[in-house]
Amino acid sequence: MNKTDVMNKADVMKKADVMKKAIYPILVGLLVVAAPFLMDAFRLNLLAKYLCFAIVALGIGLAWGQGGMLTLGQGVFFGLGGYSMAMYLKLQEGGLPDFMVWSGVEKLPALWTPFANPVFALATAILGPMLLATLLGLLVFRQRVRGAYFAILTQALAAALVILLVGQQGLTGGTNGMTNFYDLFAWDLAEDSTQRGLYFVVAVVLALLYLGARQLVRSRYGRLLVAVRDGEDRVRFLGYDPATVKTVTFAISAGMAGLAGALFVPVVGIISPALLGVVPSLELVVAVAVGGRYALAGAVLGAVVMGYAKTAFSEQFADGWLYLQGALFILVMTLAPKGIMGVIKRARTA
Amino acid sequence: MEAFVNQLPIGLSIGAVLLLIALGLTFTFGQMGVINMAHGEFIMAGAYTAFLLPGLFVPSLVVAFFVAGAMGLVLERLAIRHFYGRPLDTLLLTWGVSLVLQQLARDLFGAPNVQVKAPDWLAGGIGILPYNRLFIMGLAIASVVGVWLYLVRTKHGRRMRAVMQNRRLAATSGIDTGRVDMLTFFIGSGLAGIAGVALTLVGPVGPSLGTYYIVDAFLVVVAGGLGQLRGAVLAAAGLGLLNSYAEFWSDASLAKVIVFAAVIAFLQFRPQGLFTVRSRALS
Amino acid sequence: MLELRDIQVDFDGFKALGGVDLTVAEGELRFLIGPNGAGKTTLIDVITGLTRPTSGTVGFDGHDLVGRKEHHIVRLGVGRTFQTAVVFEELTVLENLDLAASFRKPLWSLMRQRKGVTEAVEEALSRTGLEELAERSAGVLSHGQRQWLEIGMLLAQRPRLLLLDEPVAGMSREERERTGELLTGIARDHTVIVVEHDMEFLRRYASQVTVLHEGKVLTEGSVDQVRADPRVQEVYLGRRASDAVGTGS
Amino acid sequence: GSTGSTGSAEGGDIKVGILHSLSGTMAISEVTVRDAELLAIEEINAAGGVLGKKLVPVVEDGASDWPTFAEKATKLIRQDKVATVFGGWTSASRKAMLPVFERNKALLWYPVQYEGLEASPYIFYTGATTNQQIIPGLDYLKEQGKKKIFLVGSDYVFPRTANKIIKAYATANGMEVLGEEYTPLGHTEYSTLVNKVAQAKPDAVFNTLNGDSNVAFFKQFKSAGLTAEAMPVLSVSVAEEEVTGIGVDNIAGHPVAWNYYQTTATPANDKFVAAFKAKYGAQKVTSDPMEAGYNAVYLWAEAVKKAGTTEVEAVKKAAGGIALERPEGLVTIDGENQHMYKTARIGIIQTDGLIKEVWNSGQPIKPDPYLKGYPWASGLTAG
Amino acid sequence: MLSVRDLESGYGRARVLFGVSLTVEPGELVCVMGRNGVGKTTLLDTVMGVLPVTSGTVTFDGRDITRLKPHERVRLGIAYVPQGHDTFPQLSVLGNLQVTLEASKGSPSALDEALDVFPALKPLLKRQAGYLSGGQQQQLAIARALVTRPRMLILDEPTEGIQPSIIIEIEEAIERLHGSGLSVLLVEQYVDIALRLADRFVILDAGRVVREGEARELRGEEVQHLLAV
Ligand SMILES: Nc1ncnc2c1ncn2[C@@H]1O[C@H](COP(=O)(O)OP(=O)(O)OP(=O)(O)O)[C@@H](O)[C@H]1O
Ligand SMILES: Nc1ncnc2c1ncn2[C@@H]1O[C@H](COP(=O)(O)OP(=O)(O)OP(=O)(O)O)[C@@H](O)[C@H]1O
Ligand SMILES: NC(N)=O
Ligand SMILES: [Mg+2]
Ligand SMILES: [Mg+2]
Repeated sequence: MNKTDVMNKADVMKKADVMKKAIYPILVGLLVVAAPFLMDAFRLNLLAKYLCFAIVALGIGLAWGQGGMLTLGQGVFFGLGGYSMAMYLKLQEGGLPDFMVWSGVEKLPALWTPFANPVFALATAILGPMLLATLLGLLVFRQRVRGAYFAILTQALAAALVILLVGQQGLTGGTNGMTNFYDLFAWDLAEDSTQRGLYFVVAVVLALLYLGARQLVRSRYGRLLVAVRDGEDRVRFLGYDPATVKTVTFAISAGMAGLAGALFVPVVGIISPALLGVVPSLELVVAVAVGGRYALAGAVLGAVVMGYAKTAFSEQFADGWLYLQGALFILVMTLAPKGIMGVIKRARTA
Repeated sequence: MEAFVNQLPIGLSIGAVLLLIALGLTFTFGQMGVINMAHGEFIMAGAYTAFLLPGLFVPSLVVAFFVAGAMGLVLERLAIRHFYGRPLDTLLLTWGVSLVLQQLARDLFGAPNVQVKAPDWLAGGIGILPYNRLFIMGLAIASVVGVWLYLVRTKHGRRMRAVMQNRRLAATSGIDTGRVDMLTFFIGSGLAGIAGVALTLVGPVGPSLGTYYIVDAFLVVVAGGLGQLRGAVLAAAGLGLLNSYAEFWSDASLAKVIVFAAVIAFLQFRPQGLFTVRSRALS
Repeated sequence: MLELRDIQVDFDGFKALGGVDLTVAEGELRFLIGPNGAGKTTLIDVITGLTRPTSGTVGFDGHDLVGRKEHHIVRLGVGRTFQTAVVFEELTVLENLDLAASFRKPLWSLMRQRKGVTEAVEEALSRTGLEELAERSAGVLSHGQRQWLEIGMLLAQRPRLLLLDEPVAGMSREERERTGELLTGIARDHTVIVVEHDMEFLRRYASQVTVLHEGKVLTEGSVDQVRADPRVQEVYLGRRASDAVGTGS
Repeated sequence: GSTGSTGSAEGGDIKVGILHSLSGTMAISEVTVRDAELLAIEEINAAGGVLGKKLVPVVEDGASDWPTFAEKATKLIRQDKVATVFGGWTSASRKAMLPVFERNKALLWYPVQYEGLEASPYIFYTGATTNQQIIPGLDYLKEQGKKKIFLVGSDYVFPRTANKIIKAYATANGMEVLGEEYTPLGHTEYSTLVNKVAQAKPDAVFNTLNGDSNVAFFKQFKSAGLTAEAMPVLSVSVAEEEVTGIGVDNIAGHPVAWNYYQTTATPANDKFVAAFKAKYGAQKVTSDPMEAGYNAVYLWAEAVKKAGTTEVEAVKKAAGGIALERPEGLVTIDGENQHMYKTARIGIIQTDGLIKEVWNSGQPIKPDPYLKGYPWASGLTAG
Repeated sequence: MLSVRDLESGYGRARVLFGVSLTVEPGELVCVMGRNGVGKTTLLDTVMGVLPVTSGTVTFDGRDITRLKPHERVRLGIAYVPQGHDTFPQLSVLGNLQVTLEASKGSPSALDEALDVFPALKPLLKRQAGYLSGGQQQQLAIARALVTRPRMLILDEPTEGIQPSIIIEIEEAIERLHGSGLSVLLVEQYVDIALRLADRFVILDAGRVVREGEARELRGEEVQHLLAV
């Protein structure tokens, strides 16, 4: 068998694969479109929330699953996006935001003024996290900080940001964060129809990002990323700078988290430090691990499954749901190290 | 000025607490590559041990070592041993375990804090430093020396390091890696138990106890160079002092942020922490 | 082409290299031998930026390589293999080679999907005889197969200077021969430095040999000159110097 | 959520929501409030229920996470269609739930003392507002001749707002604030802060720390050789329950400000304490937030009886002016701001872990969440 | 001494060995040969218990050891030198030797004997093993196996990366040990060394034994041809 044969055979196999694999995207697509007709506004809203988390998870899947950067501080980027959006929403109401009133702030801080512009707010929500990630990435990846060091550093970053946000009550709403939003553009956020629309927006954004990320993973760059994950030092001797590769990926995943945060705020109606600290950041990584970190679909699936499981368990067993959540997670991690997608893949090839 | 001078022993005593909570963590990471997020809950188990043995403070240090050690042993056998070579995964796994243990404590001992009475001989102090702080410092030093002797002076210590450095080779060199793993995790967790008893002198004893210390403990471990005993000692002292002075000049929140920032800045110069093991091989 | 001047390397007081001078001309195939621990690998590490020398310069094409980052040095056209082959186990053999071949492309263009196989990769595949394994992941390769893959990756990069650290160690006789032929072919239009302990291999393929000993150049010359040198016999070849130790036949 | 009784048939039942943190850091405080609320529901059911129907609690876990409070509140309102919700502890959780209740026109009963500056038409506040706790506490210190005070608090909205009020009060009353320090929630290392306090040598410390931090603070305060005689620490978030965890040795002799203590001598309280201990164990203590939660259920039930329906607007309207003898004494709902008239009480922590009242306001104080009746407080709120 | 029957093993679902059988009689030196990737390392790893068997048995001294853990096999008197300069990188050279010695409960004099075989290691005893050169590490690896005073020695390409003069030493050492009654299972690419040392040889191809016989047969054209394919 010579080389061209190898290639041709691979091509043929791929085509057959594509046909078979197309079934799943179509099924998922149908489900997404049908969801508003299958569930009430409250449940649909929860689903939209899970999908927001799925966007963050997608970024984690990219950075961690593909690139080996275990980021435990993704909440930081999510939070930056969320706060940008929240500031815009708060300024929509006109007058001084409610929390400034009870915090004794008399004049709108200069930092806030540009956020009255929705374009600025949205751009900041995405570019702000990317910029921060680039800065951090350049700092740490150049110094070859990696593995557990990187993980714990990002965790510390999340903890530090929470403390900063909490401490600047007049500027950020402190522990409370920001809540009580009314309108997004001209739509009343309390209306079910607005929420349905938001759901579709989130779903479409997720789908687009997923396709983009998949393209990236399949490209040479994706292979390079895996190579960096498995042998960063060796990659240097192939003539690549791993720090750049990692930084770019980290920035992309941060941008995703930022966008997710911006979508989350109108959907859920609150942003607070509790959403971006160590625990929520870890929860999302855990979700990715459960879904299967090596497949992007696993990241998305994990976020939805874990989000749903948390809601369902806590509603059924207000007292003991943590046991179930913990047990589910520990079992998956122990029995299926590659997560749900790993199990699916094994079942498919067997 | 007096207040300023006082901050020095205070910083060292903060460092002693940091060292005590980070020691077991450093140990398990250094010897096994396991990042144990449930370490905080083993500390909590130590604290509850002291609660269950009222009036027996010193014996409870010993009992707590075995209680927390036994919990670690169970965790290792049931789950961790499936994860060797995947240290970052153990971080997530043990985090799940920590949540479950917290809730378990809530159900066993109730949600509110419980009372652990400090022994009378620890009341009072010298100058600004209370006896209980001095006791913690002494305990931290004793634990470090004990661990150091164990690692450097005993066969078991060397065996442990061999398993960590090359698991496969250790097995084919005749070392029972499974037993070494159990023992290592037992000791690392046991150290958390000791820390837990000591912490009852200065802090709350409740289900959330572990969560208050875990991030700080990690910072010490990172700044010290994962798994490096010397590093952990210096890092704990350094962070303790930095914390005490930063808080003195600003406030507790800012001090925390300053400590985080300092660690990040520090890693710019020493990307692998204070003390590191270099190796010729490509990772 | 390559000019090392007074290279010194100190590891916490241990002198691994104590002032090495080495000149390799364009298009030369130079063999580097010497006892275990003589500093051969360290020398390659210095040239490729993995180890920073305590003093000395590494002239390559008018650039001083000392202090440059590893990937910059690769971009100048210096490629190497490792004594223990390091490949990307999760990637297929083909992907390993493709990645090695693509390093000059800008990062953005890498984000497009790979279509087909480039000429450089194809050539590397056929020269290393790895066609059959092209779609297998590199993790399943045996010791010797990994070494081939590493050589293939080096070829795919089309460097001007190739540094090979014991490329035939652990290879079967047949494969040693294939490697030898390959090297001779490459050396026609590249500069190559090979570290080897296999004297039979040397006898067949080497012309110029440099002997390192305790971090210094002991002697330089043709294979026969070097083999006849009593100092080389003493520290390196051993008593049965003239019997073919480790000959592959 | 888990419903309290099985086979709750349609028609005969009224569902009510209970929403507290049963997991996470706040569980320490909130679990017992839930217990008190469940006790009230049980008692009301035993007495025949409300409008002839049994109350069925639907319990959800807020998990110490503010957005979760909002989510679970929505779930209780929209899916379980509960008649009202009793829940929350931290101000942050209340702020998160507020829009949910306002948009859905549903009712929340919030049982914890807080920082004021709020009066949502869909919330009833059964704990103290600032003029029923903070200001009486300050009056007490002033009366004791403590002119130099040091402020210590957790870093969030209640302590920060409370301290602003305290500073304004101090300025108006010739007191001096020597220092103001905040620590993150869950902070446990107080040696530096205690050093600062010791060096400042205040007459008293005003403590708005919340949760576990109190344990660390008092233990370390005591080990530093500071005593309740020389430097009393007046706390507004330390009740009977926290005393156990702090350790009686570490806190005995320090004053606290609340509206209720387990020792408060009223017939209703004897009944409450006995019932609570009977249900949950003799070693259990009762505290102000528990009592406020317990009251909330009775007050709502009374309003429903008066309105003859559980319909929210009708209940709101009926609630104004309702006055009940509660364990803390007479509690009257202020129909305007939906806060309660409450009696302020200063107590000293005793060596048995209970709190002895040393001062009270004599009669229930009219709630004034915006401190409109205090001229010195006029500059406190912008806008 | 050692007997392998119908051994099948591999990695996950990928089978590498297909029914390999071989025996090493007491005091015998058997050399396993074959091209790269035929399964030599896989065979040794399976014999040592590093890889699980799919089917077949391994017996040592008449005892079935198929299911024993690697360290249990070592304690029965088998020593293994894996392929590719394996060390405990952060232990000193001495530490490497000691830890192995202690694990097999051997006597300290064995340490000196091992060092006599590799005098080049003596000045390096205090150095971290991870910093040694490739050849130095390989010498250490063999020395480590020797300190356990095994009854059976399993070596996977022990001469790889070693300078000619020391290859001679290693060869002589193996010869000496073999002469004193040690059983040896050796994988070796240098045919001439194999020729000098082996009593018997086994040639593997694609996971199967394609030829075995006495050492002198190895000189035959036909066998040379088999190795070359
Ligand atoms: N990072 C390091 N720290 C300390 N010593 C080192 C380090 N790297 C190399 N050495 C020492 O430097 C010397 C030269 O090593 P090097 O690997 O260059 O030898 P080599 O000539 O390649 O030997 P071999 O033929 O065995 O591969 C050795 O004695 C080795 O122990
Ligand atoms: N970890 C692995 N996973 C899957 N397949 C593997 C793995 N390691 C080796 N193989 C495959 O098993 C076969 C035998 O490998 P093995 O290492 O036993 O060969 P070998 O005879 O020792 O070769 P060499 O002379 O190159 O060391 C090879 O074809 C290789 O591709
Ligand atoms: N309302 C409070 N105590 O947060
Ligand atoms: Mg070398
Ligand atoms: Mg092999």
